[in-house]
Amino acid sequence: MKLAYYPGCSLKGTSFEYETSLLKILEALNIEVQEIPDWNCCGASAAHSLNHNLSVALPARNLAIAENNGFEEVLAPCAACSSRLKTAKHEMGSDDILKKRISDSLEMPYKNSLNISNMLEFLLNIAGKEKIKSLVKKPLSSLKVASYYGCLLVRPPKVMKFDDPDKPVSMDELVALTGAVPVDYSYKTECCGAINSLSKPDVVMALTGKILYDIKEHGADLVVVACPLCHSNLDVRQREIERKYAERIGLPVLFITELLGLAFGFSPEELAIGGHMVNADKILQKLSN
Amino acid sequence: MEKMNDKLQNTAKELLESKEVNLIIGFAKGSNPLRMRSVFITDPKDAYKISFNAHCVQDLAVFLKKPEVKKFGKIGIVVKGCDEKAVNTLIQEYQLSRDNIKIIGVECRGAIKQNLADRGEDSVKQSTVYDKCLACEVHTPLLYDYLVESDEPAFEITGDVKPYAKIEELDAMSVEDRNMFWQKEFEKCIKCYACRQACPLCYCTRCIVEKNTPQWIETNIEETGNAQWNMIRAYHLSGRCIGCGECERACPVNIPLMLVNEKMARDVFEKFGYKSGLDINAKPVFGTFDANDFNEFIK
Amino acid sequence: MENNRVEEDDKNAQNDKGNLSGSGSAKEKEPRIIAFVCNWCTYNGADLAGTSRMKYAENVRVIKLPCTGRIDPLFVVEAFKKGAKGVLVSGCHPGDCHYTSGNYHSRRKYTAFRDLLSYFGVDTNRVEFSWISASEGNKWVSVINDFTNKIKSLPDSSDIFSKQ
Amino acid sequence: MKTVINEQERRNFASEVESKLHDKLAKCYQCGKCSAGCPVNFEMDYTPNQIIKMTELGMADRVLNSKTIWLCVSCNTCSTRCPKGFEVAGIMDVLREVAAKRGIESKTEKEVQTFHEVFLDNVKSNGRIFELELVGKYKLKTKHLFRDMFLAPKMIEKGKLKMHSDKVSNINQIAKIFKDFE
Amino acid sequence: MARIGVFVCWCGSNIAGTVDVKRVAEEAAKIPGVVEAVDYKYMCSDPGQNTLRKMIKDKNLTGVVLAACSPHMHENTFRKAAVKEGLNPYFIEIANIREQVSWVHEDKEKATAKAIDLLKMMVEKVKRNKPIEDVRVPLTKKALVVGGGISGIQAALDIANGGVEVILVEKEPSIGGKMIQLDETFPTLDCSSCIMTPKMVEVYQHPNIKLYTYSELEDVSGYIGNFNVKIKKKARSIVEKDCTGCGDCWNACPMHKNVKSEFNVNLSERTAIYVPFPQAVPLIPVIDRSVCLHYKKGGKCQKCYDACGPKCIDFDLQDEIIEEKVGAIVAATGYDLMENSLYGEYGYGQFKDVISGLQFERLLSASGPTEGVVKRPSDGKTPETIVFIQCVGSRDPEKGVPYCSKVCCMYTAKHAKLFAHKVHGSQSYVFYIDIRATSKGYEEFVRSTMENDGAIYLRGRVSKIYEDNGKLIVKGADTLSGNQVEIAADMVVLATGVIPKKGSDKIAQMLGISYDKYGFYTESHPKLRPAESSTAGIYLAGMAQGPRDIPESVVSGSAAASKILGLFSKSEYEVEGTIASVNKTTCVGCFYCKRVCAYSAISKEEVKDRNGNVLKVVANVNSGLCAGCGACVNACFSKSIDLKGYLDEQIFAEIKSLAV
Amino acid sequence: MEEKYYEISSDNIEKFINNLVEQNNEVIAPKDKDSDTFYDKITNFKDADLNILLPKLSFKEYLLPKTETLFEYSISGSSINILDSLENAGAARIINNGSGGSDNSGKKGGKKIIFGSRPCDAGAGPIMEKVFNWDYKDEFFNEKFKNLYIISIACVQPDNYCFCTEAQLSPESSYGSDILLKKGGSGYYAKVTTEKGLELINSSSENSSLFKEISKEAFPADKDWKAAFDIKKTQGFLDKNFTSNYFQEKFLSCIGCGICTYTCPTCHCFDIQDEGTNEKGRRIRNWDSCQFGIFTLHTSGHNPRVTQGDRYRQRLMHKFKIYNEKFNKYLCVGCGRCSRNCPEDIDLKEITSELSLMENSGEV
Repeated sequence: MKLAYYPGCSLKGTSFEYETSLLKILEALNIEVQEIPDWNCCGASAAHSLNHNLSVALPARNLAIAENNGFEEVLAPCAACSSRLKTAKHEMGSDDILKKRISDSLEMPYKNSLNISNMLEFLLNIAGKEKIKSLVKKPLSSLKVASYYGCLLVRPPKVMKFDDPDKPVSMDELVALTGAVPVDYSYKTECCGAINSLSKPDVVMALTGKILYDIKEHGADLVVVACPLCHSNLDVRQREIERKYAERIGLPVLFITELLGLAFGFSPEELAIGGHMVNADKILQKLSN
Repeated sequence: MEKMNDKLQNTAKELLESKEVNLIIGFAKGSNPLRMRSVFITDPKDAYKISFNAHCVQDLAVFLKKPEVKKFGKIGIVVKGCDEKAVNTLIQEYQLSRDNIKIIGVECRGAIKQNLADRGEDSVKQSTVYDKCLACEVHTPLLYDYLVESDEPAFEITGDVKPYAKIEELDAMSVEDRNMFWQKEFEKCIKCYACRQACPLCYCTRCIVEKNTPQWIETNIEETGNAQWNMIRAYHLSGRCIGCGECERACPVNIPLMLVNEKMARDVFEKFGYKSGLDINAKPVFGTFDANDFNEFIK
Repeated sequence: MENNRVEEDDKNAQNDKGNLSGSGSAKEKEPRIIAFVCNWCTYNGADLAGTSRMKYAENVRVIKLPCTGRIDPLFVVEAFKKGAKGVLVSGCHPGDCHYTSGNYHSRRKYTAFRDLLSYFGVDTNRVEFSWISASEGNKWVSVINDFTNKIKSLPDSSDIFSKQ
Repeated sequence: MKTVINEQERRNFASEVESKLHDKLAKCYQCGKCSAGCPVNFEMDYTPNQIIKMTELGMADRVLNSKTIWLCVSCNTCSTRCPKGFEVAGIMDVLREVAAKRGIESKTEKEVQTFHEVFLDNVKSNGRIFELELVGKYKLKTKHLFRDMFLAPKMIEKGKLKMHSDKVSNINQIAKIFKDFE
Repeated sequence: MARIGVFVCWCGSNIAGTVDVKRVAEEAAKIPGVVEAVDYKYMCSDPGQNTLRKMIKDKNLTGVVLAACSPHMHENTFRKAAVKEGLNPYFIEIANIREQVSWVHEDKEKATAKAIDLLKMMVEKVKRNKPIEDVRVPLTKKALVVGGGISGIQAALDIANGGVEVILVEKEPSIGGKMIQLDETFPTLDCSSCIMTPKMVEVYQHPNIKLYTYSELEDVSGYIGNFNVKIKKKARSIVEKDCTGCGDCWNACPMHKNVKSEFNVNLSERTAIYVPFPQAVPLIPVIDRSVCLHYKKGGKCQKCYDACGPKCIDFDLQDEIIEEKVGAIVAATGYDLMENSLYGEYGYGQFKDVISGLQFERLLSASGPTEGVVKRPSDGKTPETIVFIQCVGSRDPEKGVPYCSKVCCMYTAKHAKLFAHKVHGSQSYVFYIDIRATSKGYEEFVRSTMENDGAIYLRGRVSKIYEDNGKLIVKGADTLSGNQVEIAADMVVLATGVIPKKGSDKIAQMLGISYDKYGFYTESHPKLRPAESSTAGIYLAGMAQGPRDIPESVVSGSAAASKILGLFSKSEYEVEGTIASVNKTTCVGCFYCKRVCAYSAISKEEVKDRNGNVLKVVANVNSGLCAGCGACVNACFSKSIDLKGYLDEQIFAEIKSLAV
Repeated sequence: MEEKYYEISSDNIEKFINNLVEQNNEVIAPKDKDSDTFYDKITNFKDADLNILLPKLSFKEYLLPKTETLFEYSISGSSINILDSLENAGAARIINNGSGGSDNSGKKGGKKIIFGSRPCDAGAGPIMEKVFNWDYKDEFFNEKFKNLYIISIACVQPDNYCFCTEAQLSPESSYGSDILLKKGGSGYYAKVTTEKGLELINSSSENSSLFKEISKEAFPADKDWKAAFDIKKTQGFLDKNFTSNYFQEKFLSCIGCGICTYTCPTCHCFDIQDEGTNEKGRRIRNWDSCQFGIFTLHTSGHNPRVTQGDRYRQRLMHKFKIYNEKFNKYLCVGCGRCSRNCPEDIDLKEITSELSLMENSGEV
């Protein structure tokens, strides 16, 4: 099976750590992926907020290119991107006219045949638990890890078709594979404010704060995420939140791929963990003890 | 990979040798190189006779309704995807038990129209295959015990293909013009009932036309009797016809019967979301109902 | 062969004693409408129209059946063959079938059958379907009157089944 | 508040929204589960279920000028939990689109609207997001020049903000998509 | 050769005023087969009927057509008269020339022409009539009730009190159903078990009732009046006749903390040998073999046996199949509650203090795990704030069911009320979408919960429940004020929706009755025959038909009982002879007829040759079940099935007689 | 009658046919229709397609209509009127396969002329005539046969399914034709074997002038057509092997559609039916086929020909044994239509030849 890789804009920019760590663990898993040639932005929230058809057409271009290059499966590690790609596939699946319009506009035939996976889906379904488990060299048993799913990995269920939207378990399963202890808490799927990060920072901080403090309260050492946007809100804004609510948080926020990378025995540098705003030294220290 | 005919012959041979079936119905060479015909094999030694190519136009499922064939008990049958739907429908309608049939599905790449083959046509192309092949969704049969993959590539479809395009043309006509069209067609009918006999789903032991108290269908071979026969045939196949096209192929006077069958299949799908022959466990569309069925035409 | 049986009608015909023109077939210019109705609802509705002394067109001839589920679409064809200009099929409203589901089954069949008639070039204006309950005498009257007027407004049909 | 319902306007607006939404407004039975779970409800002027009802009643002005439609972050909590399977998040998209088409500028949530616009412009010209340009243009447009500025140095230090753009090479095709679907 | 007599009735001037009756009779006389046609002033009068009878006798008629009023008026009158002269009643046909001719038309010429047509149609029809005998079915005067909940119990008692033998089959070890699990009942707050237990005992002691508990229906065949029923009596491991119900055995059982009690909805534990609850009827324990150490560990443990005085424990007892013959059946299989765990957002199963309404019912009950003191399952503390959520699963087509479960509004109000009564100073919040309180005293009950007992009602749904510092944070909406609200609660009670009892579809298939897409049994007619199933001889009661409360369940049990007593009051069951029959020579066995039959009246029949080999399988009409609708005739492609009294041949003849 | 021979140019044959049309005759010829060819009325020589081997159906329906009214009745008052249909028999109701409308006109007084048929089709007429005049004289048939004039054209190249030579005719046989044309010379040579043929040629002075009489010797001799097998052997096999398994096995593939009989020029079974109401009606005869299960179904439910093997054997027996025993002629002209049209590719030539070989080798 030919696996396509759709990085999306964030992984090439603010969330370069995600891509770095992801490529590392794929290498370890011996899975080869190829970047979709000349991919474009999926349009994220802006497109569907302003122009429905465009919000389908933009991701569709990537899908069409992948399909015409003989790919059968697409990995979209960014939760927002995978959501947009899946939505586009869903919409075109139920709207033949739109599909034809898009295919005409792209001047490319399009069958809508690709399967799209987000990072968690990819790891669980394509890489497989067994294989992941076999690669764990340094079990992270000293760590208590909170999985934060956010919105777009599991919602809406009829489009995502993955995990339980209100009681998701997939990331916790992956955490457990690394030997770390998954932490249960209430706000696993609460929204962090997402795209309004820049435009409504106050709202975002209120939402993100609630999540972070809840995680803190449940005694986690760190948070793992599978979404650049969630990461950005939880990590980049953490200092600001601490200042606003005058209470320290100090929770490192790692991508799930980084956590797996650590368990696989990669060094923090190889995984670009130093790229985060919240310093992770404390937990790295805990690990090396 | 094993060649198609080898695999077919080996499968047939093994089935007969292991006594899993008592009879294999398949295709074999016919009266000329561009005609194939059915063959009935009971001896594993004869399995070599079985072959498959684009001239295998017949729907062998038609034989499953014959009492002489039923007598064999367990039967293996070679079917194309379209014909296999007939097997499904026969099972669905209790004419056949799933346990008594071994389905040897062949991946079909399209069948060449017989009238063209009779004039020497030997290549599978968009222009030489039956309309049903242009819209085929079952190149691989839906249900099978053994699948024999095709050696051939799929033929290429170019341009805007509209199978049975005449239907849309007829739909667009005035009711009077449609009346003229069909009257002209049905006047040709000689009431040989080949359409009925060739149909795998016309399995009644006594057809309604053979009932005379009351005389449902006029016996004459004139406008009225012919129209009634064609009406009843279409009506009884509504929601059941699986589109194998055998009726039309058999018709010695070239009545475009598939235009009727296909139209009814489309209407049934549009109104009830039902397609025939897909699922042996589905309730037939006219054996069930929904309280929210189409109601617009009723005052 | 079964078909060799001569139908009783025809034997009777030869024993006939008198003139039947009294039924008006010769004089009648009015279009004939045959109505196949359910015994439990529409037939009672028609009776109610009678007990209420409502007036309606004389064109309709009612054939009473136990349920719309019994009304074979081929009866409609037979009616046209025998010169009916219009055919009405009428039964119980959805959900009200005396036999739970006869009208639902019938509705399905007629949905397809109507399409078929129309496809074969029969003007479906000539086949009417209605749900008329036992209490809807007035609906019976308006359905009959409207249908009669509609039939009168249609040109003489030359469709497949109207040929003699 | 009193609203006089103009039947023609009501129908026009409701059916415009319904046709874009591919769903019926009447499906909503106003249980409020969407509003109950909405993470940003506390900032909204109307709850999501009110927006649905007001749309059904044709109160276009109020709906299209509401804060709610711009505050919605499309987290889909509402759509996921809706007992009637109504596309609550979807209607927000539709209303934003209608508002944008009608040229309505949000008075209160201009930033959100602007952000989306700037974002799409960025996609249109590069095919991908050039984050530095995106942020810069957004700040210029909204004149929030100094908000979040303290984050920038550290982000640059960490390598999070790239200094050059990585364009799609077949940019004409992107332009064509925008043209065909605008 | 047909000999038909025709009578044209004047009905005074009712017909004769508009229709030229003389001419109708003259024309009738010319129809082939008509031997005589007369007109008469009042056919329905005694002299009229005598004229009819005289002509049948004198002219040796084989059929009669009356042109008169609607057949719905006097068809029976004339049929009875004909029978007295030895003519089969179905050889009488009526042309309706009053309601459908003389009263609705004014033009005498046209009305007369129409009357002649109608008459001709009937003559042609009657010529082709075949003698039809009404079907008489013998009745086994014994009834079977499936399900020992309140509706089943009510049905069984009413039938038994009517002097008819009843067999009551219950799947669980005790009868009582869901009602016995309830605490108090709305709106009167009388104690459920106080009103239920006497009825249960009455069942047990009734001389006309044979009770099979811990038993299941295995197979049903036959038809009205003549059902053959197989009942599987599951092995209790107790010799019932010797058991005194003393309780020594279950007190001796070592498994006392290991098994969740079904009766207390997992809020307490039971032993492996147990009675579900102290008032169980019969008060005979049962060994749960899936957990009993004796069965699991190779027969070592027999503490119960040792403790048992009369030594009535027999570990080797086997399931028993009992065959019974009954004449009528009541299906009262009851209901289940929806899986709460469907709602991840409510955390049922995750948060111990999120419980179902039935669990709360057990917490309120004096016989419950807390002896009627409301305590949290998590820590045993008394909750001060409870949030009740209605419509969990009901009215939710996405995750649950679209229908309203009908009882939740009322039991939630009851819960809030009882909670207020039991815990002073407590507070309830109720999230609702609509309040449905439509029976006697219901609305007042709900209002009093709000006004007198202080429950706060919020109109909106809950989206999510979080746990925070030992509190349950309930995040909901109040759509009336337009606000999102959060309530910190000690406990949350979910009013989960009602669904048909698991396995009730299998029972329905066994009985050959129909059910809707949710699994609720469908009535023969939703308004006029609500106690009957579509299959003759099988009646319905209780929640198996759909959501309903206790009074309605009791009424439906009594209704089913009265139908059965009515049926059994005759010596034989009579079915009109106008039923379908199959031409087995031409039937090809596609069974479309079976598919469309709403009465399960069509079965498969094997046609065999002399050596017993099956030649083919054909349709067979069970005359006891056939209602004569004719849907099967329409479904038959080869026209191998026909409806007596409305033969295809007759209908064609009617149409043909109108040929122009 | 003494045979006469003529020569006629291509132009003149066209004139001749067009003259016949103008002389109030109904001329029927092979005509294109639905990408096939059927016998149909032509109004001009150019309508005829003379290049094809054989039209899809034979012209049997002009002798034995698909449905033929025998009499009609109507009842008026106390009198019953019976209308004998025989007087119309010559122009009985015929629905032409090509003309697309019922044609009751049947030009009173005109002739029906088949033009361009092949010797096999032409040969069917006299073969059928025997059975319709064996004991009962079927006037309906005879009227039409008398009024049917047949101008056939000899075949040059038979196809795989043809076996007229084996069926004791030949591609150049004049049996059954009133005029047989052979291509050659300036157009055609004509052989006239009947008075009816002469009648056509002499139907007007212009017509007779178109034909140039030649000597018998000048008329091109027939080729030496060789039979591939001996049909007598086929008959021999059938004589002895009524119960042979051959029939049961061979015709497992027969679906009983009856196309072979309906398209056969010599199959002539019919079924008599009544249609009507109390007021009026008619008695008709319709085409029927021995290949149908109910053809021999008794009222008791018993059927002497249970399997399709039994039925096809009957067809073979009738054609190659029974008929020959009675009339010393085979009930088959070897046109091959049954094989060409069979949807299951059952080939009569193959079968007759197989049977003949089996008779040779003594195989059963």
